[in-house]
Amino acid sequence: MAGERSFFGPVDPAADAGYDEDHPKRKGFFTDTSICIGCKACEVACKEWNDVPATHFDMLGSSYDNSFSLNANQWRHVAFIEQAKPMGEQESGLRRQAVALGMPTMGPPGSVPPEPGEDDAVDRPDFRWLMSSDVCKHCTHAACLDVCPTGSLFRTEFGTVVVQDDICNGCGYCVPACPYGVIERRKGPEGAKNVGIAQKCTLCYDRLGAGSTPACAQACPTQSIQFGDVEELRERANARVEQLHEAGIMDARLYGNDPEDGVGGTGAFFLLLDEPEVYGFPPDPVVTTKDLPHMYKRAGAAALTLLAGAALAFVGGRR
Amino acid sequence: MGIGDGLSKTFLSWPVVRQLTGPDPLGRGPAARSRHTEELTARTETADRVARSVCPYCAVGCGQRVYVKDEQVVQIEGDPDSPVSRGRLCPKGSASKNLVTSSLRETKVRYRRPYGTEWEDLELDVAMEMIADRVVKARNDSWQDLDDDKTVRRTLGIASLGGATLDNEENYLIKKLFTAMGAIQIENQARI
Amino acid sequence: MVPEATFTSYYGRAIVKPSPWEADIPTYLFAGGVAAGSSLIAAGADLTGRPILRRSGRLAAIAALTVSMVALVHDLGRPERFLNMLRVAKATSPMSVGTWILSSYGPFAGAVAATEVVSMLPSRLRVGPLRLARLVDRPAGLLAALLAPPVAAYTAVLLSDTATPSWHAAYRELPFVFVGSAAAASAGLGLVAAPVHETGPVRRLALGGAVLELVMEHRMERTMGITAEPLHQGTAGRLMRAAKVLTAAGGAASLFAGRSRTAAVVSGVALLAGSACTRFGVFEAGQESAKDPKYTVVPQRERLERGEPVRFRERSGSPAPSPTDPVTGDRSGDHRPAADT
Amino acid sequence: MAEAHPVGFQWVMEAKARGARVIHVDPRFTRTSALADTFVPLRVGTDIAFLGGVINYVLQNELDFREYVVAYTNAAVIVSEDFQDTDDLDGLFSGFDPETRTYDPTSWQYEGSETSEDGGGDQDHVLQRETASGLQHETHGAGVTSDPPRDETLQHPRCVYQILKRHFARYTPELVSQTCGVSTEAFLEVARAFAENSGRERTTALVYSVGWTQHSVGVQYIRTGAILQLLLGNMGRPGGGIMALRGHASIQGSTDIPTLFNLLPGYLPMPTAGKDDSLDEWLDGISHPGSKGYWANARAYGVSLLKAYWGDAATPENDFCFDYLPKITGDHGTYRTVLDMIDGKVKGYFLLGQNPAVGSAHGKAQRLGMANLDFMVVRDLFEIESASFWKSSPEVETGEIVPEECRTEVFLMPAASHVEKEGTFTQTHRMLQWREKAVEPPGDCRSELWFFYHLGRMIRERLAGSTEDRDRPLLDLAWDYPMVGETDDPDAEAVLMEINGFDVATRRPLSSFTEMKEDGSTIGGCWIYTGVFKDGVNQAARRKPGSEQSYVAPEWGWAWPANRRTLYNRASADPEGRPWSERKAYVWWDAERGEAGEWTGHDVPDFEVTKAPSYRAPEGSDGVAAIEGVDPFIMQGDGKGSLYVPKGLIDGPLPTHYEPVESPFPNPIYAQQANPTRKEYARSSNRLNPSPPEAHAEVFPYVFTTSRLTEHHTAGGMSRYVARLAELQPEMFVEVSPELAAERGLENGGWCHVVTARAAVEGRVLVTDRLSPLRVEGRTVHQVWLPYHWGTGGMVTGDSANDLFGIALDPNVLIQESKVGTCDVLPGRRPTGPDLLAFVAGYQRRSGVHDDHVRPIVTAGPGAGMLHSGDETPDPTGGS
Repeated sequence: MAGERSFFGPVDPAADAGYDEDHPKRKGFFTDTSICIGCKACEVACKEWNDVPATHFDMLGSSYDNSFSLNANQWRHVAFIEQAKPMGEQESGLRRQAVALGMPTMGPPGSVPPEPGEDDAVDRPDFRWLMSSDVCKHCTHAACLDVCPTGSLFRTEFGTVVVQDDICNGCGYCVPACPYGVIERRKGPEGAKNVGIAQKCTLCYDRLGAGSTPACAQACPTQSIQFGDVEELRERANARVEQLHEAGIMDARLYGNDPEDGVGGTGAFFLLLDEPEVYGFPPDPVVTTKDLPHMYKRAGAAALTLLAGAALAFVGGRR
Repeated sequence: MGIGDGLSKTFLSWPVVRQLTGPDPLGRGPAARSRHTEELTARTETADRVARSVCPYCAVGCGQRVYVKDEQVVQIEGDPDSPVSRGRLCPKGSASKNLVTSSLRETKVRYRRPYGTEWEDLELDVAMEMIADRVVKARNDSWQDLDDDKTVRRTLGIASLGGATLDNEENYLIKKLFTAMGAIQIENQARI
Repeated sequence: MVPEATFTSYYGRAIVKPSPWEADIPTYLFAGGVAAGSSLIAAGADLTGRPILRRSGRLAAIAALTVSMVALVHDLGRPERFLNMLRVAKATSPMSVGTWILSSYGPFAGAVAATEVVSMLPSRLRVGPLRLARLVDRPAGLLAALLAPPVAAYTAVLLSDTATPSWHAAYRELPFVFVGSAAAASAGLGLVAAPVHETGPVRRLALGGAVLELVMEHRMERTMGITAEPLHQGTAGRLMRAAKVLTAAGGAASLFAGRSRTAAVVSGVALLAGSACTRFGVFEAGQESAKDPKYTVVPQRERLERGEPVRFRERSGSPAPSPTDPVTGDRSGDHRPAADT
Repeated sequence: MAEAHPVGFQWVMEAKARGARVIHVDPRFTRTSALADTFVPLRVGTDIAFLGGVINYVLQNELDFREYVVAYTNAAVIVSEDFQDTDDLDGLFSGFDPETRTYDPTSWQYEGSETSEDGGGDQDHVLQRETASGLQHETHGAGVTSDPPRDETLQHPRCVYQILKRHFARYTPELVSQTCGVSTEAFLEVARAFAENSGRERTTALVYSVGWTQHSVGVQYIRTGAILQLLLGNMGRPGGGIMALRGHASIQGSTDIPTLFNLLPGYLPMPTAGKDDSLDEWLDGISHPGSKGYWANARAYGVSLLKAYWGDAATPENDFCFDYLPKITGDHGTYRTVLDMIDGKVKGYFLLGQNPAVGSAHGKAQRLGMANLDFMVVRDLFEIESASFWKSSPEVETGEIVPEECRTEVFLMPAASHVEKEGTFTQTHRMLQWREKAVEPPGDCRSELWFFYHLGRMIRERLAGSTEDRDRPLLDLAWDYPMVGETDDPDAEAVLMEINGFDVATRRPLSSFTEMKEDGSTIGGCWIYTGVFKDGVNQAARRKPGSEQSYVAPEWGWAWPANRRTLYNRASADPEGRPWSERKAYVWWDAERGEAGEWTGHDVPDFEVTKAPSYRAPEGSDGVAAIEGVDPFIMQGDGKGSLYVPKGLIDGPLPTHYEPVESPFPNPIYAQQANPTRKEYARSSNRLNPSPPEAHAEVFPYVFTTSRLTEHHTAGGMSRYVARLAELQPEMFVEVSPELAAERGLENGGWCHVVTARAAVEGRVLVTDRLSPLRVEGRTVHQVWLPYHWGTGGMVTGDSANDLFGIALDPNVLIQESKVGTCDVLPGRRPTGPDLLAFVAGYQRRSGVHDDHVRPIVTAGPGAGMLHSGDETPDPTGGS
């Protein structure tokens, strides 16, 4: 049942949306990017199950990311980040290069003969390759759902946020509402299903109903994507961060796991190894409807101003 | 009566009414659910049968479950029972349904006649007869009983490449037939 | 100005998505404003005996409303499902709220436009039920006028209730900018349509609307921080500059509109154009702010650097804030920076 | 591994989570490196130097698992005093004949067996090279003396251990660093980790992908790994071993039941004319009478196969139709065959789920070969490049193939997919897994089983009544299988039953190859697969959930031989039969079990179950009886792991570092530059880039290598035609380091082209820190990486990286060197049409690989500088 925290703050979203006491536990994803191998099985498994069309056939030149972003035709998106930073204790091997052997140069034309001290130049900074599979966050306070004027977007009994394809009329309001840029109106390709309506991850709502694991999590070879009860996943995530810290990977941090954050915590949350924006996440997202009551107040005041102004214009004109 | 009932049912199922009368005044949850949503079922649940299979790509040998509905493959996913893969699949394995149901698949024999510039259609049985004729002829034309006085009983006129993507039973028959035929340049990816 | 911000992003790609809306939506914002203002003017004219102003107001309102509805439906990905808007009534959705406001306002605006048309018919044709038109004429007009201000104001919430940086950050002032713009535009239309002797009130409304719009827009930009930038750049920048010039000029010209029909027309046209530019400019600026990750990252990052992330804090000792106002900004520790998006 | 075998990589991640340390050695930083604890980049083609360095580290510091080494390997065996090592001969072993570029291995033999019957004297290395005899050793070593002289103290200067120590002494950390471009510090870190994580309590696993085999010294790469793992006691033990990650669903199966020219099922060799002219000669050549081990029963395996092939027609009187087997006379490998196609010697070509126009080295030679046939049958799911070479290959653009002038008749026969037929795959773990048929194949799509059965039937119908001797093998063929399904498919289970074998009289399925008979009373199509139908049950179809059985999961599928999951697992116990440690217990001797004790454990013991550790072979015994209780390597002629290989390898008894065939560097160790015994087809259509000591190597200053991407599958036939995969990696690209990009003016996202003496291939540029220049032999070398998945067909097209390679083969198995070559890299797109030919010709001219150019292959010893034009005559068509 709706209550004081319906717009902000920790809450059980399914209960808040009116599901009765015995609704299932909230389901979600814990994506541990520290073990992601960037294989994109999640992208493919998702598209196969959900019949999401393939549309993007251009190489982007951004490491191995050719999927660009989460969008109507990409409900999972694997980010690839090549960085001049060390990965904890990992020996990338790319830092320490040449050992000066003091041997005479015999470089063939075409290769630059090493100058004195070039060994230092070859000694590059350290390196790591981060990969991370992004997905709809299934926010506790979901702006897309709140702004949807048709009730197409709804909260399921699992606490997830799902578009009802038969209802959505493609108003597009959910698109700018999402603080993560997840949901999008499907533009094409021609002949694909659901063109013109909003599309995003459903956390495989149909599979959940059948007691199955969402397609992406089932496929994930290294269990970087873990599916389960959010509460349990949060504990698992905390333990994992601790473990990584002990292993010297001090960069490890969780993103979206805090029920007190700007969106009330997310159903799909992440273990990251750098700042969120490095992966294309907003660093401190806030659900826009948190401010909605205030907005309504301002709009009410503005409306009254207009009414009063008009009245004054006519009344004052009596002179 | 019937109409009245229908109307009242329709009215009562109007989400606005459900919002006003139920536990979901904001219209976020139960009140907003559509009939289609209520009827949603995973197609793995409605499949007619499930075949236990193995991924056709690399040599890890991940288990697959192939769901069939109305004689069409409707889903292929990892088999959680497999001790090899524990239900997981890589992007290629995950694309298996796309592989077997791809619209680019050839389902008709295609024929290119000598010096031809385009594909032509050919009936399967005709193609088989033509191939059998050509094999017999090529074998006869290139038959070799002796090589430098040594008995060889073979043909060097027929070669084959492939097998690493095929079944053991298929490789067995391929090797058996070609060997009986005297064809020896039978090779596959293991040489490459 | 805000100094050039340094920030990190993923290959410079956008974080939030721009709305999929195109010119339909700013057209709708503009036309909705004109409709609302015109209904107010028509009601005022009706009450104060300005028949031409009344007529032009009523007809302008229904025309603008029609334009806005067409634009709204056209913008849908599935126009045939327009009626699904009435499936639910969602207080959390400004678009749903707007739909219901329009659904309430529309029939009255339509009815009063119909009675106006009936009144224009030769009396021999005003037969049967048409004769009843007189009975509903004024009540319908007044109800339309009462429902009109929300029509003009809600569109600001529509834009602000998003993660689009330059829209959300503007949420305090944008309703005032939009009602000012609506007043100026509809008054401008009145100036064009009605004879000078009937335009006294609309001249005042024009001036008031223009001043309100300009003042609040200025204030808005000052509170938006870095997200004000898009209002000054590119197409949006040009539109906003044009809007200011046109609105200021229109407002100034309205001072002479009582004396000169030409001045009235110039003022009216300038105000209409200014209002349109404001709507298109604000719209465009928001779209641009969504495409550049800077406007999403920088304000949030600054918040974090200050050690003031947006976090829910239970008010100590006091159980709950008022149910009608669960989240407004007076909670301790609930930081509300100028540009939280 | 994460890159090409992601699901297998889950077990690496699991191990890592439990504390294992993951080290990745690769020319470039890959998805695997990203998750490894340590990444070591090295120069392509220097793996023997690297691992040789680790071996040296182990030996110099005496870190080997001595008890294991003495008991289970041939470390103690004394080698002939005639043996001379590469150190003595500047890169050659004793016995080298510069004329034929092969060795007489007599001097490599164990002491006392130089002149014995199974010594080196009868070995013909020229023939063995031609017939890729190394492949026969997939299951076993070449026959060696079972009882050579030993020095268990390992002090004898000519014992294997001491030879090994001397041989690898050159591979110092400094040499490794200089050769591989690896810092001594990084190298030592790996060496230490290897040694510290091996022994009684710990094991180290060595994992390679089959790029390792695609070198002119590929077999010796793997030998180096094997030596190291034997020294450290990591073979036959849990968590140890050498794991080959193979790349195709049934590539292991198609090696076991080979579609390979030199093998018959179960690694029985194809008979060679002049050597195997009778059944006895053929079988004795396999069983090496007098040797230890299971090959002693080769007669039963061979006869059962002949019975499976020719059924009732095969009788003891006619030597079981042995004469029906065609004889090989040398190299009939795929590359030899392709060159023969170019020369017009081949009439018909079948392509079965394989796309050599993209996937084989020297794509141009492949396509020109196809264009010069009478007919070609392509069986595939899609219209792959090899089917449409006559209209869309790059040679059509350059004018080298003119459709109107190309006579090859092409049949593109649509194939059934893996869900449209039933049968077994054998994957990289030697496990057979049965697939159920889900649906009927669409339209004209048919399985290979259907195609070949019916093709055979139709051919036999055409020959019926023939009195030609040559047609007897076809007419007498046992070609009678029950039909199933709507399309009349032969019953795959019946075929599997034939493979398994059964008693002819009772048709009782055999449960083990030990039940096979020499008298023709059993049939069996592949002896190592016997047992897959044990008890009449299709064991490959077993699917007991992994969660309901032990971690070895013996009840899922069936692994050959005899459902053993880890080969040679007797070595997981000490000589007395006790586990080396409780932590690493796997298979052990339980004296309480059975009548007089039995081997038991988590896996099926790879040993006679009742043979006690204390068993010693009676004097004069051979075969299985000669295997003693402490001989875990039961397929080897001496029951021991071979640190040193006196027989069976063409290029030497020990691995030694040779430069790749194309290298910008002289061999830093020896005057012998590259593998002197390699197979090279020197002809104008197979130009190889010059390497030291030849001049003009500088024309191709960079080193390139290729490999797979996770998103695609080999030649792209199963991925570029699949939208979901095509979109993930939609364009051909070339990875370069920022340093090389700066040197050559390459821009990320822009175009570049890579040039060799064969071709120029273009792709988009991906500038990445994952590649870095290395310091080798005192100078900087840039390495370039290309994926090889693209061609002209499919949803996403691009140039094919394999076009860049020439053909040079490992002498043992005739696999091509297609993981390393030299090249030039230029910005922008390559020329097109005839200009492309002129462009490549310009490079050939400048690098001196002109028309009658012949490379010096032997660069050390008396034959140095000798030209080997005799290896191949210039092809008549002139080629490129």
